[in-house]
Amino acid sequence: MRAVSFIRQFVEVALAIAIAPLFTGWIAQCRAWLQNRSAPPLLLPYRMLRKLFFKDVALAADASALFRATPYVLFGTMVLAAAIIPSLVTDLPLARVADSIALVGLFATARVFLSLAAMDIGTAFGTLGARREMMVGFLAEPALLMVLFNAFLLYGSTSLPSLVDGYRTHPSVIDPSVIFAAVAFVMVALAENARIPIDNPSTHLELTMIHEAMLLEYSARHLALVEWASSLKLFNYACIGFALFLPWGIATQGADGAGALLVAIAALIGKLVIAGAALALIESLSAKLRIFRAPEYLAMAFLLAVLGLLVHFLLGA
Amino acid sequence: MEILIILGLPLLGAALLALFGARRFAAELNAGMSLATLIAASLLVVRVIRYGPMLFGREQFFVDPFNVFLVALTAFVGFTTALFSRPYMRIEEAHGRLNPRRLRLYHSMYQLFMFAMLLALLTNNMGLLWVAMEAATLSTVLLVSLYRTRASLEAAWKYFILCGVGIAQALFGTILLYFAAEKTLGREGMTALLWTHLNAVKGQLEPRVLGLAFVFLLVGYGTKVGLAPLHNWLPDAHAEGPTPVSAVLSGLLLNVALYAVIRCKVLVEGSIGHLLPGRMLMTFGLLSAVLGAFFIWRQRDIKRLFGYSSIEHMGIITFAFGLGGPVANFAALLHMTVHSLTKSAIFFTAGHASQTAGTQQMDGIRGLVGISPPIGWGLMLGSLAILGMPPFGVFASEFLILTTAMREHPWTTPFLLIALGVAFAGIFSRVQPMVFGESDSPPLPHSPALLPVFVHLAMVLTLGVYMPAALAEWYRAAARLIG
Amino acid sequence: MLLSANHWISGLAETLAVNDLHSVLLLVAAWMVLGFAGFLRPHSIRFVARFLFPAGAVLCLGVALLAGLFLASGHAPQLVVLPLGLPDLPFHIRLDVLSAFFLLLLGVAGAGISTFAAGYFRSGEGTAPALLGLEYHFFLASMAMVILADDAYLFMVAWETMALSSYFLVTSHHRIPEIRRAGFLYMIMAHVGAVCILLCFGVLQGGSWQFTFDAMRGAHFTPFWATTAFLLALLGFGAKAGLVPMHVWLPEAHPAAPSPVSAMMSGLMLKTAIYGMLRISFDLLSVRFWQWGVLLLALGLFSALFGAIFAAVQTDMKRLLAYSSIENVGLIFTGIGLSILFETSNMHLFAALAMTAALVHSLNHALFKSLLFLTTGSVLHATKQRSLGKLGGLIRRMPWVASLALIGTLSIAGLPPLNGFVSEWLLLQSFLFTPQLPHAFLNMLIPLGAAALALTVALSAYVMVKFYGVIFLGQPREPSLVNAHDANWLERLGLIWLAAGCVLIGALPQLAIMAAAPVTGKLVGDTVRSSSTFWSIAPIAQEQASYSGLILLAGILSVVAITFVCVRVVAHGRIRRTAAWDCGYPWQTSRMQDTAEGFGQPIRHMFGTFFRMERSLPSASDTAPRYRVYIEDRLWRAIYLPIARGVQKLADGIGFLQGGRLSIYLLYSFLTLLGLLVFVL
Amino acid sequence: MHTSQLIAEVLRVLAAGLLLISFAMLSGRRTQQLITLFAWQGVMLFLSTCLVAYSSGLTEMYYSAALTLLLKVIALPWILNRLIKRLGAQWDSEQLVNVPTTMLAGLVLVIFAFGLAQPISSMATTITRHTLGIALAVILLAFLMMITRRKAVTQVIGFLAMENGLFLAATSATYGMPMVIELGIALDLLVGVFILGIFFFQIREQFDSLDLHNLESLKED
Repeated sequence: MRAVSFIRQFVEVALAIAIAPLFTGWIAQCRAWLQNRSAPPLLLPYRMLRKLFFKDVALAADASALFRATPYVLFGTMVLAAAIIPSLVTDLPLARVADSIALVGLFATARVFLSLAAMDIGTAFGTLGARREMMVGFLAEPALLMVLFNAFLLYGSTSLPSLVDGYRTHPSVIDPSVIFAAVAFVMVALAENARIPIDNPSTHLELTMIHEAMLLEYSARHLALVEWASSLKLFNYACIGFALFLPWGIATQGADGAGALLVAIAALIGKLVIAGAALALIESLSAKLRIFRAPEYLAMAFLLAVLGLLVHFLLGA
Repeated sequence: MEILIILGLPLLGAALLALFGARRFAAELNAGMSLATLIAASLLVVRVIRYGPMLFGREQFFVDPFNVFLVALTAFVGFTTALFSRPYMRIEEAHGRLNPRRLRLYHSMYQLFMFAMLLALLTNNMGLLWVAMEAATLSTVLLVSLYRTRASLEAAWKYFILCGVGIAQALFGTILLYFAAEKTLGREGMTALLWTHLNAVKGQLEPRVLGLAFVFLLVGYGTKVGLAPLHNWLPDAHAEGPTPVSAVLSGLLLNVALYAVIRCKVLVEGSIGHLLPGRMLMTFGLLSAVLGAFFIWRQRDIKRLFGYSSIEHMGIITFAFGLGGPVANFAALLHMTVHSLTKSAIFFTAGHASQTAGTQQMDGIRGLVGISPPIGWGLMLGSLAILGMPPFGVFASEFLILTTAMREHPWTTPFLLIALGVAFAGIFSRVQPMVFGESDSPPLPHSPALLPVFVHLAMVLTLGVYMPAALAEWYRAAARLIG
Repeated sequence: MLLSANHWISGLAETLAVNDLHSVLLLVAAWMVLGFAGFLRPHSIRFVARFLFPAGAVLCLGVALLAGLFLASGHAPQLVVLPLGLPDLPFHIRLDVLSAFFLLLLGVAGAGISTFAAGYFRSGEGTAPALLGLEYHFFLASMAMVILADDAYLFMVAWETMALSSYFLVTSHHRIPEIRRAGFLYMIMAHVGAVCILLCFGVLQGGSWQFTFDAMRGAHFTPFWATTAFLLALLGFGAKAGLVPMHVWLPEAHPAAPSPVSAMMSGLMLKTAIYGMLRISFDLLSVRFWQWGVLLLALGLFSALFGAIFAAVQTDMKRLLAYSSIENVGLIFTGIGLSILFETSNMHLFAALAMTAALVHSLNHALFKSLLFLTTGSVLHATKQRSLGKLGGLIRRMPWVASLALIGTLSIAGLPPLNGFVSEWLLLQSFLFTPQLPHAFLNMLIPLGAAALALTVALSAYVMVKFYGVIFLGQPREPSLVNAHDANWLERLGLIWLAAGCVLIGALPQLAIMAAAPVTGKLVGDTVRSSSTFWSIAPIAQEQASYSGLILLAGILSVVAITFVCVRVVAHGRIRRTAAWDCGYPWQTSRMQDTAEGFGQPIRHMFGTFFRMERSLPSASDTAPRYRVYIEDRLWRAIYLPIARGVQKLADGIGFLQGGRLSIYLLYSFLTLLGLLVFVL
Repeated sequence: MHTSQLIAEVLRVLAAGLLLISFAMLSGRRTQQLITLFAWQGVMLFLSTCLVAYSSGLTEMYYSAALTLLLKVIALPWILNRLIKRLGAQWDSEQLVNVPTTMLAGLVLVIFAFGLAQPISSMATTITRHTLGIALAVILLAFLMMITRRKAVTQVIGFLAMENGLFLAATSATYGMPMVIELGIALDLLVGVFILGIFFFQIREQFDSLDLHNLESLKED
């Protein structure tokens, strides 16, 4: 492990933290265009964060320490996740710390903390949101695991960098199972990031919302951290998707030098732009499901992932 | 010499108590005579340990490893039961269920019963064995009907008729045995009925006759063992007789009857081979165990409950003897010992429990630990012991029996599993609410002296985790003897 | 660095452990002495609880230390023969790596539990203190003897003594009918299971009187008999471990017991069943077949899913934990099943991986399940409430218990960087390698297994959020909760000990893996490579999968710290306390919070087929509308009631055999006689 | 030789008579009558025992013959008669379960008994060997009688008839058991009858009848 790889690690994390809100903003803009509304400025999320950071926190009277600690924990886990996912380079020192299963675990930790925090105040909506969030979670998490299992079957590893390396070194065959996995992954990503059709990030109609319902009691810097964390989460999911399905441009083992890094950054931004547009498109085209339909949707994703595995055994090597 | 003492003491006791049985000191006298018998028995035991098996009185009596420990056991349980019956019968008398005349009858018959059983155990003569068994029946009949209630009379009547008929079959079997034996042994000096001689020549005895004889002997003595479906007298007699009588019936009489069966089995096996008698015993044993277990499930009367449990255990022991072989026989002998100790202890506590509750109906007995901890824990521990919970000795024998059965006749294990499981559920579901839970009656000021109970349980516990070398040696020798 | 530490430990072991077995036996004997010592002052709770129990805890530590040293030192198995038991079968006692591992588990968790119990037991509750102490310490001692026994008889004696002592502990509040019922059910299942184990030994015995495990190891069996033995063992130990469908007693008995006892039963006693399963299927039986593995796998996964689903719909906090025990036992059995699968197809490394997962999970479960049961004990004492519907907001009244319970919750939910995640990670890893099995059919099936496992793990997180959130967070659902008090210092000490264990194994899982390594080496002939660096584990190969709890923990903490500092530096720390906003909804009461039933709703909705449900919905005209839902286990009606009914029927049916008519009785004898005569004719 | 053959003939006739009497008891209705028949059985036994004693020249057989005469012909019938007179039970007849079927069953039993005894008696050395089958038949018939009767007294008579069968077996098959045993058996029998006597009165005073259907309260219900 050389110093340079630590530097790259740092660059990657810093980049992630920096451009995650931008990605969110970009998606919002695309949605606005697609729904031909006048788009909000691209940098709106940053302004939002800045404003929130300098407000006073209005904290519910009997909020416990858990409630106050949670935003930091969320942010921390997401940053760590960003450090593990090979968005730019595969030669990441921290990637050995946690493979993809641990990554799923990290997301779960974040989810559990958020839900607990939402239950802490004991308001009707908070607990409602927490329950729904956990429900979505315990169906989405195994689906994600199955997607990763699928990737493992292809490249024989659970650590994302080795996956990318494996993909790059292998002659890039499209295994039929990958298609199933990809669809499943997209569905999971939508669900996990509180997007339509499971949840609507921009609604505040209490009875339908999940994610927002949990944040109702948060304000100011806490809210800022939570929002930032959720945009980081979205960014992370996008990067996982890239690593699994379109790992082109990522600087692999041995490909050192600033050149590769620049290429990687460029590729990443390009992919993000496309992905954001695609996400906005999906959201605009699909309608939000009733909350009772959510399990069916997620079960579908889960089944697709498992089906991918079976397909791999039936057709693949 | 010891033989005369051992047999003489109870006889003397019977005579004395027939005279003084109604006096205040009768109970003490009863206990005293039993103690003397116990001491004599232990002397005999010591002597046997020192000099090995021996014959007495023109070969009419003999002591070998098989019967010596049964003699000791009988004398011991006889003594503890006498101890227990002293306060118990006093209370019965105070409750007005007995009068001095009945007590006299009770005491003298008790001693006579002890005499009959010791005779049955010690005699070498199959005919005398039969006479002793009959005498044991006759002496207990009047004990069962001691309360002179309708129920007790009915129980005694059934007991008398069934066992009388059974014992008649046994006599026919004995005659057939003699018939077969006299050809080889001749008629002089009654050697043709002496077990030792028969055992010596069993190879030459006529197989057909012995097979026939065994059937009659098995049905005859089996009735007294309480093997299903010949068992019907047993629960009634246990439930309706006074508790000490139930204790000695379960603890001793069944053992002695089984002892007679096994003595005959040894001879018959020698002549017609292992298969037939073994299979018969196994079948009877399994049937009794399973039937007993299912009958346990439906009991409401506490003494009836444990009467059926005696049937179940006798079934298990018979099954083990049927299996044969050193391990199974060892286990069966051990089980005989621990069963009679445990079961008598249980009957002691059950007697006190029903005395304090004023009923033998189990629904009427509640929260004994609250009323009197010794009774409660005595009943709980006793039941756990009889249910084969380690470290009590019953578990040791069941362990050996089950493992041997699994090894030699796996097809029998499902039946044993069912029997044990059902019996466990049946007894435990009854005992738990009797011992635990709320009770409406207040705690007893002073609990009855339950020394015999805890002595018995302590012995059973000891046998479960540690067996004295001498005892083990007897068991082994007896097991070899039985083959 | 790790290796050097290892050397150092083993050197210490060499010097210290002259003969561990003797010292262990001494400690076990000391437990029994403690048990009897209570009768010196039978009614003084201060003497028994405050003095004897801590002493017992110290002994636990001693046992754990000796076992750990034995594992580290790599001694050969040590044998002792006591002059007790049956004449030709004295008590054989043996300490080998497998026993040592489970002794370690017993000691570590037992120490915490005993410390807690010292503070927990109050006077005037249930049975007399002395009796309680006797039963408690005999429970400990018998579990140790089960683990140490080296012949069938001693094993069975210890096994049943364990059942007996725990039964008396469960029924220590025997005046409550439900508790008596639970105790009865427990006793029945325990006894039937024990008989099955007994029969299994009957199959295994090497010949007449050959009941020592050595003789059994020597014996050879046809596949049929080996399978019979295995199935009997599965029945027996499964019944004790609460494997579905032999689980019915568990959710009744565990909640009924006083909390430290629940902790011991869930945390430790279930593990003795795991131990027995391993001992018989891997040590005593010389042959194994892959079908066994499939069976265990199927049963384990089903139990895990079943337990998680039922835990999710419980409304009693201790029942919830009991069902989660079923889930975890299921996971452990899954690991064993996989291990058998791999081992029978000669993939020893993967077999070792799966078994390591099972062993580590046993250890973890012992830690966090005891921790959680103990916290419920504190809650119970503080609030007198077991029903989730009457709790809430305790994090403000009992901060100690709440924060320690949080650790337990996160661990059992399988979240990094705590210990629950480690074992589940290992289990998933071992699932990943199943495709290399030589059975094409299994290759198709096992991904489904992996899916079920993933679902279970995720579901357990749901369950634990419900558990923690409803008990400790939100508003108190009963006015009486406001004067709930925190645990006393002994209780805290015990909880802290266990929580520390959770964190430690979470951060340095290689400690647990090192402890398990000799066991796997002995049982499946290979050990998981713990990686070159001391801070991370890579069971198979670095590039395939690696995990480092320590760095993860450090990373999260440091990032959180940095963020905190930055936020404070850039912005400010001003806080205004106000009423909760809740979308400006004015009149909120604690009844408006989501309830335990509410949390169960999605599960009931999705997995309805598992339950028998009875719902009473309020009608529009109800003056006091109330929503009741009653959940029942289908298996109870499907399996157990029919058996009970069948026995009842038979018992009723045979009544006519004894109709009271003497003539009929005579007829029986007559027919028996004739029958036998025909038989010999 | 000649005499021995004659004796054998007579013995066989006596045994046949015994069997005949058992059938008569099986069908007998009144208690009084049953007791008389029982006494006749005793007579048959006495005669056959004497003959056996004479033919085998065993003196102790004479003793047992005397014992039979005393016990079975004189004492027991007398006791029983006194009993039933005291209990006023001598006239109460009882409905048998359908005499013909009982008879048929008895017939089957007899055949069965002969079939059973055939191989054994063929190997006996005594001149009385063929009576073994008859003895067994008598026993089984007595058993059947006990099953079919409903009165306590009649059951007891059946019990005693069974004893007769046993005795016949003892004498015929094996020239009698050793004397000690004989005495013991006789003693037990006597005591048994006395106890029965006591019982009758107790039952009588409790149930004021000797019907056995009073004694059916102890059962599993």
